[in-house]
Order: sequence, then C-alpha cells, then structure tokens
Amino acid sequence: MLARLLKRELLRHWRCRQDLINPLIFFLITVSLFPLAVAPGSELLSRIGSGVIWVAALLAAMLSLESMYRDDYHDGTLELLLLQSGSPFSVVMAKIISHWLTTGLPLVIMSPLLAVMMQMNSNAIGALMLTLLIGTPVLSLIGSVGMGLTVGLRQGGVLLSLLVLPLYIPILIFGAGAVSRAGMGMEYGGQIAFMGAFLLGSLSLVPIASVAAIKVSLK
Amino acid sequence: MLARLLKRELLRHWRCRQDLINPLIFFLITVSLFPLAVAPGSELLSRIGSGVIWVAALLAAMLSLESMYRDDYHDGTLELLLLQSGSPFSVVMAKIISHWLTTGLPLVIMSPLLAVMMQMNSNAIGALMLTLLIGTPVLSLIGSVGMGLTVGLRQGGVLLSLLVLPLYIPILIFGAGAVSRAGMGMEYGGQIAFMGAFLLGSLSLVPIASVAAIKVSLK
Amino acid sequence: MNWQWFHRLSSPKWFYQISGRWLPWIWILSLVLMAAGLYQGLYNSVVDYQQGNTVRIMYLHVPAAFASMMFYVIMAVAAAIGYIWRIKLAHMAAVSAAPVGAAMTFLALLTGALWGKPMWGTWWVWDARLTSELILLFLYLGFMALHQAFEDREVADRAAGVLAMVGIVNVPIIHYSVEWWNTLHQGATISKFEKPSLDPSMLIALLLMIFAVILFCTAIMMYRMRNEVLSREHSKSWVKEVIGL
Amino acid sequence: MSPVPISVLKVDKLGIRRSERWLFRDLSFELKSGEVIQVVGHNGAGKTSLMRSLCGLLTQAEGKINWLEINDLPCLPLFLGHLPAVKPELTVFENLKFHPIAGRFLDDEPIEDAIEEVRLGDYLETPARYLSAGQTRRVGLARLLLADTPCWVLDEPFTSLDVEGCRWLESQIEDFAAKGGAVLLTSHQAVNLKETIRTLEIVRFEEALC
Amino acid sequence: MSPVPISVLKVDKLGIRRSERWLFRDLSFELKSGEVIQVVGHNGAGKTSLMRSLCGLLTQAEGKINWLEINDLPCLPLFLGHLPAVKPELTVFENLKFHPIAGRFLDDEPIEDAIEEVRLGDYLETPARYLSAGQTRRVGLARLLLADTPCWVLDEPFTSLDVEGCRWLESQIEDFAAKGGAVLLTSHQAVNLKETIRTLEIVRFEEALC
Ligand code: HEM
Ligand SMILES: Nc1ncnc2c1ncn2[C@@H]1O[C@H](COP(=O)(O)OP(=O)(O)OP(=O)(O)O)[C@@H](O)[C@H]1O
Ligand SMILES: Nc1ncnc2c1ncn2[C@@H]1O[C@H](COP(=O)(O)OP(=O)(O)OP(=O)(O)O)[C@@H](O)[C@H]1O
Ligand SMILES: [Mg+2]
Ligand SMILES: [Mg+2]
Repeated sequence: MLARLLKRELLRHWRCRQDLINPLIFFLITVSLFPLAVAPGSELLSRIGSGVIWVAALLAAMLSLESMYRDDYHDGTLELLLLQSGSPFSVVMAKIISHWLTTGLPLVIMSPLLAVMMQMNSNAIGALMLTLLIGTPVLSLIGSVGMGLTVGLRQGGVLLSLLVLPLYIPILIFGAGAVSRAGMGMEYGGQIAFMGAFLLGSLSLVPIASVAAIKVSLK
Repeated sequence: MLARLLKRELLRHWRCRQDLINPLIFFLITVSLFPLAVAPGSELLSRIGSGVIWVAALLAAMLSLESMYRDDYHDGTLELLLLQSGSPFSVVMAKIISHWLTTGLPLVIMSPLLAVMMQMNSNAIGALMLTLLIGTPVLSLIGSVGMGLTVGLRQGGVLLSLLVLPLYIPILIFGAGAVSRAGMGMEYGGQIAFMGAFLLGSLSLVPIASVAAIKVSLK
Repeated sequence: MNWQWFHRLSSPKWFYQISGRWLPWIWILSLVLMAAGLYQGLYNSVVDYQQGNTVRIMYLHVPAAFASMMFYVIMAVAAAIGYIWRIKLAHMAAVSAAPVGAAMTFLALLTGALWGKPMWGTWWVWDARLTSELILLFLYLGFMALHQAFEDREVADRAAGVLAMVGIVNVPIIHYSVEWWNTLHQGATISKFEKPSLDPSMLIALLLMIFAVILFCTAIMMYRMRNEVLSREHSKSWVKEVIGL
Repeated sequence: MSPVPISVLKVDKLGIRRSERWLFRDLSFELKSGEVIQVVGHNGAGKTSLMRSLCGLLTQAEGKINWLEINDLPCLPLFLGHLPAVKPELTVFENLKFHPIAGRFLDDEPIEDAIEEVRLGDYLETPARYLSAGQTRRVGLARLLLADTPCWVLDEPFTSLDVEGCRWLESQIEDFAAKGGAVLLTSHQAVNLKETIRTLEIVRFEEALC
Repeated sequence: MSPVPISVLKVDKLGIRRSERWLFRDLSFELKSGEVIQVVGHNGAGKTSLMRSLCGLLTQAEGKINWLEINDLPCLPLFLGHLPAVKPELTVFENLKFHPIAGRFLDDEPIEDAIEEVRLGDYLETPARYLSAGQTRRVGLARLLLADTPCWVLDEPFTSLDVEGCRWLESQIEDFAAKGGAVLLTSHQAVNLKETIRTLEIVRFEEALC
C-alpha cells in the first residue's frame, strides 16, 4: 500500500516538475545572493557559509510544505485517500517520504556546489552534507504535522511558519554548529548524535501526530 | 481614476490581511534565523547584517509578487479592469503602488528592529532605512514587469525568479554596499545616487513595459 | 512617403532569398579574418611586459565580450521593431540572435575566468562588470526560457520581446561599469583612440578578431534565421517549392 | 428608440487561429444598433475566441474589426465572459463600487439600485465568496445596468441563472435593444425574445483547402 | 436492470444553516436505485449546499443522512460540483489517470475510451487549460463513464454543454438509471428523459416560525 501511494505522490510531483524545482531554485538563489550582498572577502564568506546554507535549506523546506497536503485537500483527494486506503499511516508516510525525496534530497545533493561557492573547506563540506542528510528528513517530518494542522485554514501560510519554525530551530543550531566546528577542524560528533536522536524521535512520533492533525482538519 | 483603483487594491489587501503580513513574517523569520545559525559573535553579525537584511527583503518582495496579478488574472478581473477602466497605466500603477505600500513599506518600517538585532550601529541603521526606502519601490516596479509576463504561465514561479532576480541584483549590490560602507563610517552618497537613478529609470520605463507585458499575457 | 521598401525588407521570402546569396560570403570572410587574426595574435604580436603569454586570451575574450553585448542590442532592437510594427521577420531575428548572444556571453565569462586565475589569483570576484555580464547571461536565458514557455509562437514573440527591451538597460551598465566603479577589471583600451594604450601589433590582432567574431556570429544568426523562416512559414507555397515538396 | 439603425460593429473576413489550428476564417458580419445576434456553434467551435478578439483580448490572425467611433474613440463594449469577474473577498457592493465600468467609477446610489434589481438586496454587505453560483453571476450581470455603452458582448450569460433570472435577463436584453443598444451573445439554450434574434453560426474552417 | 428498487439514500429531517441563517429544515426524501431526482429552487435556495452535505463536504445542522451500505461501508457517490474539478496544468488524459475515481485509480484503456466518448479524442495530450469551457466540462463528465458507483450526484452538469452534449448527458443518465443507478441532479433547465423525473423543491425555511 505504502509503495503504491508513494508512487502516486512521485508521479504527481513529476507532472509538476516546475513546482518540484522551485524549492531547489529558491535554495540556489538565496545562497548565491549572499556573496553579492555581503562585502566580498573570502574569509568572511567561509565563516558564514554554513549558516547561510542551513538557513536557506530550512526556508526552502518550509516554503515547499504547502505542496504536501494543500492541493489534495482542496480537490477532495485527501479525504478520499484517507477513507479509501484503510491505512492513514501509509498516506502520511508516503507524503513525508515523497516530500523528502523531492525537496530534502536535492538540497543535500546540491549543497557541495554552493559550499564551494561560499569558499568553505573540504572538512566543512563533508559535515554539511552529513548534517543536511540527517536534518532534512526531520524538517519534512515536523513540517507534516504543521501542515496537517493548518491545511484547512485560510491564513495557513503565516500560521504554518509560526508553528513549524520554533520546532526547526534546534535542528538549525546543531546542524550549522556542526558544520562551522568542522570548518575550524574541531570534532562534531556530539552535534551529529543529537541530530540523530531528533531524527529517531520524530520518526516515531510524527506519523501518529500527523494523522491526528489531518483528521482534525478534515472535520 | 488612479486613486479609486488604488483604494480598491488596498481594500482587497485589507480583506486578506493574513496574506498581507505573510511577507513581513517571512522577512522577520529569515533575518532572525541568522544569529542562530552563524556562530554567535557580535562582530561577525554586524558585518553581515546589512547583507542579510537586504537579501531577506528581496526574497520577501519576490515571494509576494504572486499576489500582484495572479488572482485578478484567474478570476477574470484583470481583463475587465484593463478593458473597462480606459486607462491601463492607472491599473498597473495602482497595483505597483499598493504592492509597495503593503510589502515594501512595512519592510522599511520593520528594518531598524532587525538591524538592532543584528547589532548594526546607528550609522548603518540610518543607511539601511534609506536604501530600503529607495530600493523597495524598485523591487515592486521591476517585479511588476516580471509578474506581468509570467501571469498566464503554469511554470510561473520558477520563470519569475529567473526573470526578476537578475534585474534585482544591482539594487541588492548597491543597497547592501551602501549600508556596509555606512557601518564602517565611509560615505555612501554614490551608491544612493545610483539607486535613485535606478528608481527614476524604472519609474519611467516600468509602467509602459508592464502594460505591454500584461496585454501580451491576456492574449 | 513610400513604404514599399519597408514591406519588402520585412518579407520572409525576400530575406530567405537574399540571405541565401550572402551567407557563403559571410562565412568565408569571417573564417579568413579569423585565420589572419589568430596568426597575428598568436605569432606576430608582442608579448605584454606584465602579463606574459596569458595576454593572448584577450584575442578571444574581448571579441566574445563585445559580441555578447552587440547581439543583445541587435536582439532588443529587432524585438522592438517586431513588437511595434508587428513584423514577423524581426521577431525571427530576435529569436535567432538570442542563442548566439548567450553563447558569446558564456565564452566571455569562461575566458574571463580563465584569465582571472593567473591575473587576479581568483576565478571569480563579485565585481560590477563581471556581475553585470553574468546578468546578461541570465537575461539571454530568461528570454529563451520565456519564449519556450508559451505555446503560441506569436504571444511568445511579444512576451519575450518585452523582456528583451527591458533588459537592454543592462548593456550600458556593463560597458560603463569599469568607469562607474573602480574595479579589478581592465578599463577601456581600444576605444581611447587619441592615445591607444595598446601596442599597434596587438591592436591589429584584436581588431581582426573582433570583426571575425562578429561576422561569424552574424553568419550563425542568419543560418538560424533561415531555419526559423522555413519552420514558421512551412505552410506557404514558396517554402514548399524551396524544400522541394 | 433609435429610428435609423447605425452600424456598431463591422467585422470583415475575420480569421482566428489557436495553437496553429484555424478555428474559422472569412467571417464577416455587421452588428447594428437595436439588434441582437446570438453566436452559435458546438463546444470548442470558437465562440469565446471570437468574442475575446472582438474586445481586443486576443489578436486575430487576419481580417478587420471596426467598432463604431464616438468622438473619434472606438466605442468600448461591455464584455462579460465565462468567468464572473467577481472578487470573492470583497462584498457585493464593493465588487461593483471598485471596478470601473465603461471607463468610470460609479456612485453609490445606482449601484445599490442595481443590486436591488438583481435580487441581491439582502447580500449588499456579504463577501462574494459566500454567494451561490447563481448569485455570483448576478453580481456580474448587475454591471449591465450600470454601464453606459452602446454594445454588450455576453459570453453564456445564462449560466447558473434560475428560470426567473433567465427571464429577467431576457427582458433586460429586449429593453436595451429597444433603446438602440446592440447585443452580441452566446448561449447553448434558446433565447426567447419578442423580436427574432439573428443567429451567427461558427463553422470550422477546413485546412485541406489551404 | 435491477428488478426491485432498493433505497440508496435516505434523508431524514435534514436542516442546513449557512452563516446563522437556515436555508431549509425538515427535508426528508428517499432516493431509490433506478431513480432520477432533480432538485429545484431559485438561486441561493440551497441546492449546492444540500448536495455537499449529502456527500459529507458540509456538516448538516440537524437531521440524518443514510447511505446504502455495501459490505458495511457507506457507498461513495460520485459528486461533480459547480467547478469542473479539472487541473489546468495536466493534460486531458492525466486529469483522469491521476485522480482516483470512486476510490481507485484506473487503467489507460477505459480512460482513453471515455475521452473518445466525450468527443475529446483529439485533445488527449492537450493541457486542460487550452480547452474551451464546454470541453473542460466534458473532461469532468468523462468521470461518469469511469466510476463504478451506485449513485451520481451532479450539480448543474449541463452548464456550458452544447445541445448535442446535453443530449448525450441525458442519454447517459437514462442508461445509468436503467441499469439501476440512482441520480440526484440540479439543473435550471428542463431535463428531458424518457421516463419522468421526480423533482424535489427546496423551499426557504421562514425564521418567523422558529
Ligand atoms: C569572468 C571574468 C571576466 C568577465 C565576465 C569579463 C567581461 C568583460 C566584458 C563584458 C568586456 C567588454 C566590455 C565592453 O566592451 O564595454 C570585457 C572587456 C575586456 N576585458 Fe574582461 N572580463 C573578465 C575577466 C577579465 C580579465 C581577468 C582580464 C585581464 C586582466 C580582462 C581584460 C579585459 C580587457 C582588456 C577588455 C577590453 C576592454 C575594452 O577595450 O573596453 N577581463 N571583459
Ligand atoms: N461558504 C458559505 N458561507 C456562508 N454562506 C454561504 C456559503 N456558500 C453559500 N452560502 C449561502 O447559502 C445559500 C445557498 O447557497 P447554495 O450554493 O447552496 O445555493 P444554490 O441553490 O446552489 O444556488 P445556485 O442555483 O445559484 O447555484 C446562499 O444564500 C449563499 O449565500
Ligand atoms: N489558450 C488557448 N490556447 C490554445 N488553444 C485554445 C486556448 N483556448 C481555447 N483554445 C482552443 O480553441 C478552441 C475554441 O475555444 P473557445 O473557448 O473559443 O470555444 P467556445 O466556442 O467558446 O466553446 P464552449 O462552447 O465550450 O465555450 C477550442 O478547441 C480550444 O481547445
Ligand atoms: Mg466559450
Ligand atoms: Mg449551486
């Protein structure tokens, strides 16, 4: 069931490829604006690089949450899926996995390029990819709950950011922190461990919370 | 005619207040993530402050362009306005002015708060407000052309950024440059003069181009 | 006022015939000039006392950069003519000029970056000329992407035309950027005719290469335009004759 | 009652093409004051495209469209299309108040009268998104009462209207024509007017001939 | 042909309120298999609201809605509303392929047949935003041919259809009813079927009594 639903999600995304690359373009643009805006000087750039890339990734993930449930909610597909599939968890998990595959993963893959542009060293680039790999699934997971709660509301957008961002902040701090430690040659195992714990925690809690959130929204 | 059209636009925005504060919230959030993501240290923050605030303002303005023509295009109001008002220029100018009043101006007003958060000095804060005051209208003006060209397209979002951002970059460079010069106590009259020239130039060119763009899109 | 000539000039059929006669000559002339320019540039000119042999990148860089701007102007003017007088041939010209200009912009960026490494110690800096040249590339790409996005060709022509006309403000910015901001990039060297700061042998090579590249680009653009004419007028009887149907 | 009908619109050998396919060619007709013309044709024939090109919202591939000139300015028809052009977030009143009609904005009083006339008196201050489909159409149709123009161009104006609403619209069209107005409309239903309507059929242009 | 009509839908003392105003109360009726009911009422009477609440898209203020149960699950009617529910960015084919209909995704072949049947064969790969109003409706109506459900709930299905399209839809409804399907529809036009249709009038609930 999960596999079929996931295939549906990915097909849907594939049909709207332009929406698909939207977060990626946003990510690229945001990061590449910084060298223009901050007085050029490679030393400064490489110091803020990890922070800039992490913030851009977070914003890109947040802006793309809309596409997770909103469309399906508005044309009635969401309720149909929940009623007919018999397994709301699969529906939610399919949505989360496809969101990560279409948003998080491309960001991870794209990040080394941007890191080079921000003149980060190879140590930091490795850490960046690792932290993004652990961190972006958490962004999708937490976002799913927030989106589930706000999908039926008119003021969705603002409320979503207010709900989701506070929960994103720990990930941001650990992720960007680990990268900048790596850039300075320090070890960053502690941060990675924390992020792993976050990932496991949200993996086990989020599906339940998401299903509950959507059921509330559909009433 | 212009006054009445402007009133209509503002009323429309007022009825959707939540959409109105969306760019503002986005602006606030983006800027306030940076102190968390960049290794804390006031000296670094204040150096990148101008760039961060300018990039955030630019992104906020860009993301809010959608609301300019898209809705009116899709429910048939745009063509009614263009045909029945007898003065397409007024329609376009009303849209641009209201976009600036609802997006650009709040950003200008909010910016000192964020500048303090980024530990910028008072010199830089003054320059920030001044540059944003001159720069945000240019963002709305140029955005109007880009939005006019892409309003009828389904790949609108991505294309819009591709068209509009390159034209935004000079403003970003001058704006952020002026602020960081101000922060270091240097004079920044040259940058301001260039921005003024941009503003005048786009004020005189954009309405024509926008009307042309929309007329093409409606075809 | 007799507008006869104007209508004749804007007739795709007339263009197709005339360009068919000229095109071989333009090809030949551009290749000859290029050969001469390369010979002069690579063997026959003095080596710069500061830059050594790397200066020879100039013979590609400057013509490419110049052509990138020139073809943008051509594209924008053609688009404006097409937009205002609704002349299809002008739109075809604009559409054909875009990829040529984009290629030249890319070449200018590439050669500039290759030159920058030995000269400035870095591939890239965010300086005004470099940035505005990059923007030029984006404008070309935006033009082509926008044109692609519309299904209806006439609407596409007009929409992309508006963009081309708006983007033309970038051209003077590129040109004067070195004067307006003091940057790393070289100032104007050839245009100062009173007192050229170049060695005559270098100047000759450079001018030869500039003309060669412009002619070369013109030839490609004409070639593309002829294809464009054929594909857009495919239902006309004269096209059927030409392609032997 | 205008005694001598004058020509409001002259269309000469009009041809329209959509995505490289001709919808029709060689369409010529004349619309005179006091006349009602119903454009007919099957789904996708090109009725909407015709109307949009008459109103300048679509460029014709060939042919000429000549509107009556008033003081050297071509007259501006009131075009109501498939979409009701009603903003859901504005109230019924604001929807009429803040949209220019025939080149100008209107005063409160005629607007209130028009709203009363289309039976939306109770909904003056209701945001349009709370209206039913037919009520939304009525907001759009209220513009007919407010416009000061010699010609109406209506694309399927009867959509969503109930029986009484259709009757009302028919009588409005009759009155307008009697006062010398010219009407061009499409409808898949029959339109029952006292006087007979001219119909204009759109037939597909067959490419084979070209 | 189902010999003994069974009850598909039982509505008992239904009442619906919108923004604090009762649209109607005390509405009771039964829809049997093989039956066609036309809901009538003036604009804003509450026809759309009734249909949406029957389909669970609106909570009723009072009363009961009982759908026929099949294997202990209430049957899922196919609801086609005012909006054609066609995504403009997808092609005609994809619009049917990637939207589950009555709980499941469909194979290519029946979809292609259905598109052929609604006369959109030439537009299989055309993005829906290039379709005319009537063609867009036809895409929505193709779902009727694909759904495997005992009941259709259609809100103004004749909108934008040309004469031939209306006739086609009427014959589809006839066939479906003959095969034992139940249909609830609204229309402001008369619906011409071989057998007579039951009409259900929605009358405004007068608050004074309450
Ligand atoms: C990626 C890097 C570079 C870019 C994008 C770039 C771009 C340009 C452009 C657009 C022009 C034409 C200006 C005009 O005609 O007004 C130009 C001319 C020129 N460039 Fe570069 N350039 C780059 C790097 C360099 C480097 C590293 C050098 C040598 C140190 C150099 C030397 C020159 C010279 C000598 C001219 C001719 C100036 C004149 O006569 O006007 N460029 N470049
Ligand atoms: N979202 C809503 N919120 C509040 N009131 C609404 C809403 N939608 C509709 N109404 C009101 O409910 C009433 C009934 O609307 P409904 O759409 O059910 O009418 P209808 O019978 O379908 O009319 P029509 O023939 O015009 O389609 C109308 O008076 C309308 O103003
Ligand atoms: N934006 C567009 N781009 C390309 N083709 C289009 C576009 N809009 C409509 N068409 C095509 O043009 C033809 C005519 O469309 P039009 O909307 O004029 O038909 P119509 O006669 O109004 O039909 P209906 O009765 O369904 O409203 C259709 O075949 C349609 O597919
Ligand atoms: Mg139509
Ligand atoms: Mg209804």
